Amino acid sequence: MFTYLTRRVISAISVIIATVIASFALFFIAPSDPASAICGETRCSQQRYEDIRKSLNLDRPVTEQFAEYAGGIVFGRDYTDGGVTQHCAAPCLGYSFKTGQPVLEQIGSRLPVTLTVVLGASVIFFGVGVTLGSMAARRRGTSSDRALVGLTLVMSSIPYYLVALLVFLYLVISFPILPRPGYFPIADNGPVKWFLGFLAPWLVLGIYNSTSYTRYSRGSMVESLSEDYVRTARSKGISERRVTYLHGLRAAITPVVTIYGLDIAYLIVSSIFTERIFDLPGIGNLVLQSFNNSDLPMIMGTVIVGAVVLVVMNLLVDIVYSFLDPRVRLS
Amino acid sequence: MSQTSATEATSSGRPQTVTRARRVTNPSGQEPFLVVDDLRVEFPTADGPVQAVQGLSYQLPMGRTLAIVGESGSGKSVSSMAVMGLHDMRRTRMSGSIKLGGQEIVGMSSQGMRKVRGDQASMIFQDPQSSLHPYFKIGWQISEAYRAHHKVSKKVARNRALEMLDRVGIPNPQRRIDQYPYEFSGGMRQRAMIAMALVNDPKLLIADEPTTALDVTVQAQILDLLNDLQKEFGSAIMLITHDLGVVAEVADDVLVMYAGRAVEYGTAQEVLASPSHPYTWGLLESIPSVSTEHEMLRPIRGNPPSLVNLPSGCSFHPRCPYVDRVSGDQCRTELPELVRRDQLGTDASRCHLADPRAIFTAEVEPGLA
Amino acid sequence: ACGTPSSNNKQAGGSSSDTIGGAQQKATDESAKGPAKDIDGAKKGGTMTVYAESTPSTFDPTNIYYTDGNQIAKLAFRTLTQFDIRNGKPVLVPDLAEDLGKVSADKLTWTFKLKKGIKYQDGTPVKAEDFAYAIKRSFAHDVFDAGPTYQLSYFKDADTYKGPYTSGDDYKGVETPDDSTLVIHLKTPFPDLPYYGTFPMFTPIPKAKDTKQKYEQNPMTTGPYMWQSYNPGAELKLVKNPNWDASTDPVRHQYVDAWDFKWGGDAIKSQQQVLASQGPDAAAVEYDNVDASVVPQLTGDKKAQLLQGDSPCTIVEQMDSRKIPLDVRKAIALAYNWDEMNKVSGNNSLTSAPASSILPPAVPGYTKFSVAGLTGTGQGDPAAAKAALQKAGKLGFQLSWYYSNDSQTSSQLTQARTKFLEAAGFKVKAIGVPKAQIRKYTGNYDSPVNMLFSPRGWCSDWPSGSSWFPVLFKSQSVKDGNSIGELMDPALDKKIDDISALPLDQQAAKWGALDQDILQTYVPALPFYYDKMAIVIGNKVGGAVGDPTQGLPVFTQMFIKS
Amino acid sequence: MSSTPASGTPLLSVRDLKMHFPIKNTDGLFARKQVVQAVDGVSFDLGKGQTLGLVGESGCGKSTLGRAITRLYQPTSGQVLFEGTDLAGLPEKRMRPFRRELQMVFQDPYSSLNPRQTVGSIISTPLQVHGLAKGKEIQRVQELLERVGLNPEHHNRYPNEFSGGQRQRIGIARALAVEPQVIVADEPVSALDVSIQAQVMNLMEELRRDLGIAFVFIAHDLGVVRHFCDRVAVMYLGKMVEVGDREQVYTAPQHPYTQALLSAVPDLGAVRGVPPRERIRLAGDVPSPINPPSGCRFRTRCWKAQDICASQEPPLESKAEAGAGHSIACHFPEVKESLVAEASA
Amino acid sequence: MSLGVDPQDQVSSEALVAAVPVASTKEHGKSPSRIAFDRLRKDRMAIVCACVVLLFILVAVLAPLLCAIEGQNYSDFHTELVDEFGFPTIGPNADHWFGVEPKTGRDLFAQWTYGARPSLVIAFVASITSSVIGVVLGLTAGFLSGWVDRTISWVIDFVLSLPYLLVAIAAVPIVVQVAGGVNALTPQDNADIRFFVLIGVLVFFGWASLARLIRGEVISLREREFVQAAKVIGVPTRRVLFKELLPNLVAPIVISLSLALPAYIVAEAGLTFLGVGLIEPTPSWGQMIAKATTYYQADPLYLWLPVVGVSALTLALSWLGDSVRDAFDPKTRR
Ligand SMILES: Nc1ncnc2c1ncn2[C@@H]1O[C@H](COP(=O)(O)OP(=O)(O)OP(=O)(O)O)[C@@H](O)[C@H]1O
Ligand SMILES: Nc1ncnc2c1ncn2[C@@H]1O[C@H](COP(=O)(O)OP(=O)(O)OP(=O)(O)O)[C@@H](O)[C@H]1O
Ligand SMILES: [Mg+2]
Ligand SMILES: [Mg+2]
Ligand code: NI
Repeated sequence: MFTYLTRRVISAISVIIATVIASFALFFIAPSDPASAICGETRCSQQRYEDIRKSLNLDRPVTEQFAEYAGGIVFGRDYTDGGVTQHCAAPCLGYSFKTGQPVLEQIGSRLPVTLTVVLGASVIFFGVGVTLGSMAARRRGTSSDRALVGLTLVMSSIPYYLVALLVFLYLVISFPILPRPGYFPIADNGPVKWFLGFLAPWLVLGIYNSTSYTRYSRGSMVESLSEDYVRTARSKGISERRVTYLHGLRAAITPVVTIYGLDIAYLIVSSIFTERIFDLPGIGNLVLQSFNNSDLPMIMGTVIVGAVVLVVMNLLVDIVYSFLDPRVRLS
Repeated sequence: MSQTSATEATSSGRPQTVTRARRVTNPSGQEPFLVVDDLRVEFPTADGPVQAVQGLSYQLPMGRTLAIVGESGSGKSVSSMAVMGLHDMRRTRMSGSIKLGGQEIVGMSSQGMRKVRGDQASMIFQDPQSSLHPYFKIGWQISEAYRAHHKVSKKVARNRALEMLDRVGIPNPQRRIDQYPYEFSGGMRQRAMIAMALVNDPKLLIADEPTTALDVTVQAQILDLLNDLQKEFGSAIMLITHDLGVVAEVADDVLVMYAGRAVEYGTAQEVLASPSHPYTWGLLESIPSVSTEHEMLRPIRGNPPSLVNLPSGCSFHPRCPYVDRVSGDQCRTELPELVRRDQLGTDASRCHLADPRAIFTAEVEPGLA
Repeated sequence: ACGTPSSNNKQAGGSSSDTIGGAQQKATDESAKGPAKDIDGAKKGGTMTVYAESTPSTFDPTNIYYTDGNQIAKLAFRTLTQFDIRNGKPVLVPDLAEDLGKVSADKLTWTFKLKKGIKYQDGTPVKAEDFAYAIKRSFAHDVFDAGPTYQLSYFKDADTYKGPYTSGDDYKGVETPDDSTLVIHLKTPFPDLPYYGTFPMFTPIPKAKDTKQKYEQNPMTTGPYMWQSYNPGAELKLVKNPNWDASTDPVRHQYVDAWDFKWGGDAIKSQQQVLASQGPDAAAVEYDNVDASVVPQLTGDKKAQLLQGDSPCTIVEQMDSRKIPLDVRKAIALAYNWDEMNKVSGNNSLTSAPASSILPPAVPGYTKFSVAGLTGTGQGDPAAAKAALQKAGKLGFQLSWYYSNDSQTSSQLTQARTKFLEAAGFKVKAIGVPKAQIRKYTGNYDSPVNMLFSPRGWCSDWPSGSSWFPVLFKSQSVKDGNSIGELMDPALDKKIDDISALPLDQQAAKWGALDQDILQTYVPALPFYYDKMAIVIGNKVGGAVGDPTQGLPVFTQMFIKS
Repeated sequence: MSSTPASGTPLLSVRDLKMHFPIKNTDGLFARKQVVQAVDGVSFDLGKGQTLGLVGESGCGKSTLGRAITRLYQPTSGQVLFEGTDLAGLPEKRMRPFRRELQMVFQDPYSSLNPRQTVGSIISTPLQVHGLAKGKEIQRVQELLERVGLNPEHHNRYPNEFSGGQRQRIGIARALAVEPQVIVADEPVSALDVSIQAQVMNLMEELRRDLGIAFVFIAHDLGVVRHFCDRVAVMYLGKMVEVGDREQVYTAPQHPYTQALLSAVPDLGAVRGVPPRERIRLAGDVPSPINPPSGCRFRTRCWKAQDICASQEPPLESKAEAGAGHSIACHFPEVKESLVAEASA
Repeated sequence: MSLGVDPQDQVSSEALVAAVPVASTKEHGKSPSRIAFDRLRKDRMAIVCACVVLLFILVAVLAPLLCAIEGQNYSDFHTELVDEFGFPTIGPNADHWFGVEPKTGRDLFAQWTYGARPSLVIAFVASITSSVIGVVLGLTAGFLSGWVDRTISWVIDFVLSLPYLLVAIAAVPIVVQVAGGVNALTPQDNADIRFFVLIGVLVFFGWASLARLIRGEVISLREREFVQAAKVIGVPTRRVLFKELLPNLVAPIVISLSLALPAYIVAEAGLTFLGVGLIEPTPSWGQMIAKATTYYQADPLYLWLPVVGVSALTLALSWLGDSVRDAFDPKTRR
């Protein structure tokens, strides 16, 4: 178990390192000319351009630059522009071309929004999905089961962003049934406003994703209910409810939980649609903004952070899985 | 297999000695705890109804062991699960009667069924690996079974579980009780299953191929254990197996099933030593033995029939070498009744042959070990 | 100054009537004193939310040049002088200075008397040397590269002094003989210096508090509001500055308790929200120009939620006179289908008016005239254009330009231009570049295209032709990267210099005449439209008026109605 | 058929064969390389037309041995001599011709046939690979199908259209296609019902009789082995503990494990009036092959174990008193009369 | 008597074919794939979905023809048909079957039919390419094991732990810049580059999961006895891979292909909607949706055309995929 984890951690780290190298390499593959990107919008004197190149070490060999970059991630680094030196603390992913601020600082300031959206929605889709799914599994073959399965299939076949967009346009703007989405920090606005601001994205993201959870957990539950040990449980004379929701669900939930973990990670790195449609200042909007500004360090920074989120979550899921499944835990 | 075409032995009429008895009474003559009468189990499927069990009747008194044998798919498990009420009633059609200690099981409410299950009757299954819940500790699983029928504290239930683990011969139960099933070896898992089945002192224990997945040495251990426990508790045991050797060693009574029907029913002694159904003969002949050195075995030809599409008449007729000994097309057109062979014995069989015993003695027995 | 960064795709500005408002006069009121005059029905309290899609690039006072940053900065940074908007007209008044500056006889030394007792938000007193430091700081143009640059051409020693970080504090261009006097030395006369004094770069910055690029995170404020938090690109929150003294401030109010600026959201969505005025959106402003798709909703009660005003900007279609011969430029003018251009751009009478001159109506000196083909209206005449081109022997002349291929409007405009220019016998080569980098390409006059260089339009830095013609049409403008038409005609240079040398009150009319002269003689650009301001405000927003010097609402006078 | 041992060089001779699987131990920080000693020094000879039965408990290495012989596994050490050629170290290319001589029949009738190929193509694959019956493949396939008792017309059907017993016949036909001299049959009948099992047993019996094929017959059903094999080898934890002619092993087993194994087999004697034999009940389970007990591997479950058993590994040697060709790996071999009472009946 | 040639046994084995429940009783010699396709043919839902998909394919293929019949093309501006604020002054009519686009007045029917093209082309090209790569690498990794397997598995892990949307966004500007000096590109070139970048991104992220799936399947198949049997026979490795293993992977390949198609259509339109996918002048549904959101109240048809297009197509493809999975793997039947 312990070695297994060590090995997983090592492979996770190798993936992250590879991501860092790859994203660094892209700076050089792409003739994006960071110096001119930083150098103001219209008037950039040759002098200033050269200065920036120097401050970014673009005049030094690639290997040296990479060492600097990698060093920044491990130890932090300094960045000098126009005679001004700024420090970028330990996991330093460079500076935004646009704002000159450390990339990570900006990502950090946006992360809470994204996390709030995704985690809030995840509570909904997990709860709703598992409840509906296990209920459907118990009533397998009945018309209500079939209706539910059909409905989830239709729902999950329609692209998420269309659902979100239509809900926003019609239920928030045209017929304001849902409160207007937005990010209102609790500290300034109180919990009610904060909550209402997230309500629409939570509901949309939550309910949309709950369809696939209904299907996962239904499938998983159907499988586990047909297992021999459920028959054993039934043969003990315990109540059907206990058979289903303790013995059946206990086994069925394990794979669902692992998918859940991975999905949360996936939703965090792909919350762009939600944020774009509901106008929330999260990571996704930051990336989109950076894309529109050609702010390469920001984009790459988010790619790296996204990869870290995915890798770490993968790892976490493995660990959690080993707690959920004693067979893995002790082997 | 070799057989003479001794058609002259087949007479048109039946010997007078045969008593017709649609319902076969308990071969041992004791007061039965379990009485199954004309049980039918049918599963509607896309290809048509699967007639898994048809017209099955048998009785099982306390303290005795009934073995049910038959080929794969002959309905052994289905019939035993019916006794436990474990079929999904939405997808099963069941008729007939199962009386457990006088209580009718067929059509019983699921509430009532729950009270019976695990208390009056309990069951162990073929694959101890998949029959134990992998996510719960052994002790928890056993005490859950106890608490389902006894209003006791967790502590008491746990002590009971410990006691049972000890009883079934699991070494160091104090430690084992908090382990997960996969930390057990196959034999120990099956012991744990038995402990769980016996935790409420059930009057009936159904063991569905409890040793098929185990090695011979471990199988011997488990069979011994069952034997000992039965002696101790005096419970009735229903043992499902396809190993006739096991039957011979542990069973008092035997029910041979073929394609969902009982084809022969009697005491183990009778059924195995002087069977009167060609299918039973075939089974015995299929078992390799040492004395017929490098001779051909005499297997039953062909394969078991599909339960959706049963052959007409006697289900066994397409595979039966003695069809021609019965006059006319009787075997192909008419389903024989399960009848008692003679008044002295208890053996009953479902065959049109006039004097199967004679055929057995003359033609089959010499070939057996 | 240039418009907001978004002004390439979103249009700005506009007046309430169909006729273009008359030119504003250069008005000054040296005697203006605080406190500012109360506004009828004004209420105190509440938080005002302000939305915009494009993000002000900086809030460092030295670096602010775009109109959006400039306008918002007025809430927090007081400067030497300031505009007071009276009946929609800007009047230059002293702000932190006691007067509008006294110029020496040789016109090379300006002396500003400073008000006493002014404090920063932390209660520390403002000193004259803080003004001097701020001016010195503006010479560090490598650090604050976006800021205005007039000081670089007019102030003394501008070519040698590189700001306090590299050249130290020793700069002869500013002096502070005592704590309430600021003296500025020039190398050439700069009569508009008091107007320049309205820019945020003239707000005091104590040297000890200067954190260079980080200064915008925590600047020293003197206005009615101070920083609560600033998240570049996303949000700026302002709260009341307790050390602001209303009695010293002739232009600002402190009606609202707090400001919450939010950038980056979709403009149309924000406009919809503000228009709907649900909850907090009732006290909200969206300062991007109203999108055409929102216009149908502006009926009934909602009509009042449209705030219109003038804007000091003209948008043009540039042509490089060095690469495109005059007769070809004239043929191009004939070919332009302005109706299509307007529709594809999303222009409408609320946000724009067809332009026929360089100077917009909001700038003194504006003269109404019309040069054939340069009226910004009509469907163009490809046949005539083709004939003209043929006559010039330039059939198949290649026209090329950069456009933002990730902007729908820019791409569609290119498609439209391509169509009618090709119909007129031109060859067209349009080069798509990312939106974010378009200015880099269009700003490079040496690039291999011959049309549509930047600036795409121009906004007054102060209401005078002197912030237009000397900047845009002199030969040196090409070097500065601020040219329209890339004209390099010494004769024109001389004309411009001559007008600049005239006394201020005589200049206006001359600029107007020059405007017509340039368009007629050189055709350096095709006037497209005059920008107008037309924005939506929440239904509880009070005191909303347009600021014609910026084409934006005046934030300092807004309040929230109950 | 009589069970005369072949004279001269045996057809197949296995010498001290070892098959160790490296496994990663997952306890502790650093993965220690450990090995599963699945087969640990096994030797035997197999003559032409002879059958050797391999019996033993689950996990004792029977399948591994079979697979090492057919070179599905590359043996760790030891020799597999086929007519004197050592196959153990042969590269796959040079192994090819011997593949014709050495075939295998598998246990699971469901997974041993490719569900995506017709029976015809399954059986003709070996023909194509070895370039046999060129141009007449279909005839040959039909011949083979007929040989194993299937309808030759069915060559274009897919395996899912056949029952377990029929599938096993197809598997046998495939093995027969190359006319091998030795077939390693790994539990060929244990997945089948008794009646079907007997059909397949008969088929194999016939093949042996008619074609003179030698078998290494792996099974855990002692009855089946007893019926089919001339010689029987009993394995325990990767080692052979006893090997001898059928009669020797079944009627006069000398290794305690063999005795225990035989006595554990339930039989019909009870109902036939045979006096019950003495039963030996082994306690516990087979130890792990990763860390087998020192000395005699059976000692942990052996009632006769003494100190020497822990320290010294008993060699597999023929005991004079036991009879020719009967070898036992035990420090204290003995015949238990009470055990064999029934067998002679 | 010998059983092998027992004529009676012949009879019984004949009889038995009918008796084995798994065997189809009517026709013989059907491969499992055939059986699956037969099953699919009987699935009414699948047929309806296939028809819908076919309809869209026809629309895309015949777009020029359809537009010629209508008498319009997708690129001509009709600014005379929009009012001062850009709103169309006409609805659907004989000249413009679906009306015209706000602002530019381009013909919506033409935009819509041509808009189906990129979705379908990108989805098909990307899913087929990624499947080929995934299958080849998965097969190789699974069968060869050792360092080849470790390397490929690592790459799979790597690709799968990259945030797909973010990388897609990062890749577009980078590749556009790599693809050519900006000055050399016409608007059409630019649009085309985006097109291929999109395919590239989808392929880059698409192959990995299939490769992982195939690898897992191969590893489990590798241990199957029929592969062992092939080895014992002496079948060369390549033949084992392609004749024994590959046919057994038909089900996972077909299933993953049928799931990839709708996913890629969704991805294409989504990225385009965000502004990081296709650009003008390529007509595409994603762009239409992005543009139409501002006009949804005044001109709902403009929004609903592409919304219905994308939804109906993905819905039909997903359901078809579901039916395919059921057909190949009846155990998971709903
Ligand atoms: N739920 C069900 N639905 C449909 N058919 C079923 C169901 N359960 C059992 N069957 C069928 O009923 C028949 C009898 O099954 P059963 O499990 O009783 O056989 P068995 O005698 O126990 O065989 P085995 O020795 O293989 O365990 C089989 O053909 C089986 O396919
Ligand atoms: N590829 C392998 N890697 C690691 N260990 C293996 C491998 N194959 C077999 N083993 C181990 O080797 C031992 C012998 O296995 P083998 O399959 O030969 O046993 P067997 O006698 O055939 O058992 P069974 O009767 O269950 O088929 C077992 O402990 C098994 O776990
Ligand atoms: Mg069963
Ligand atoms: Mg094996
Ligand atoms: Ni024999």
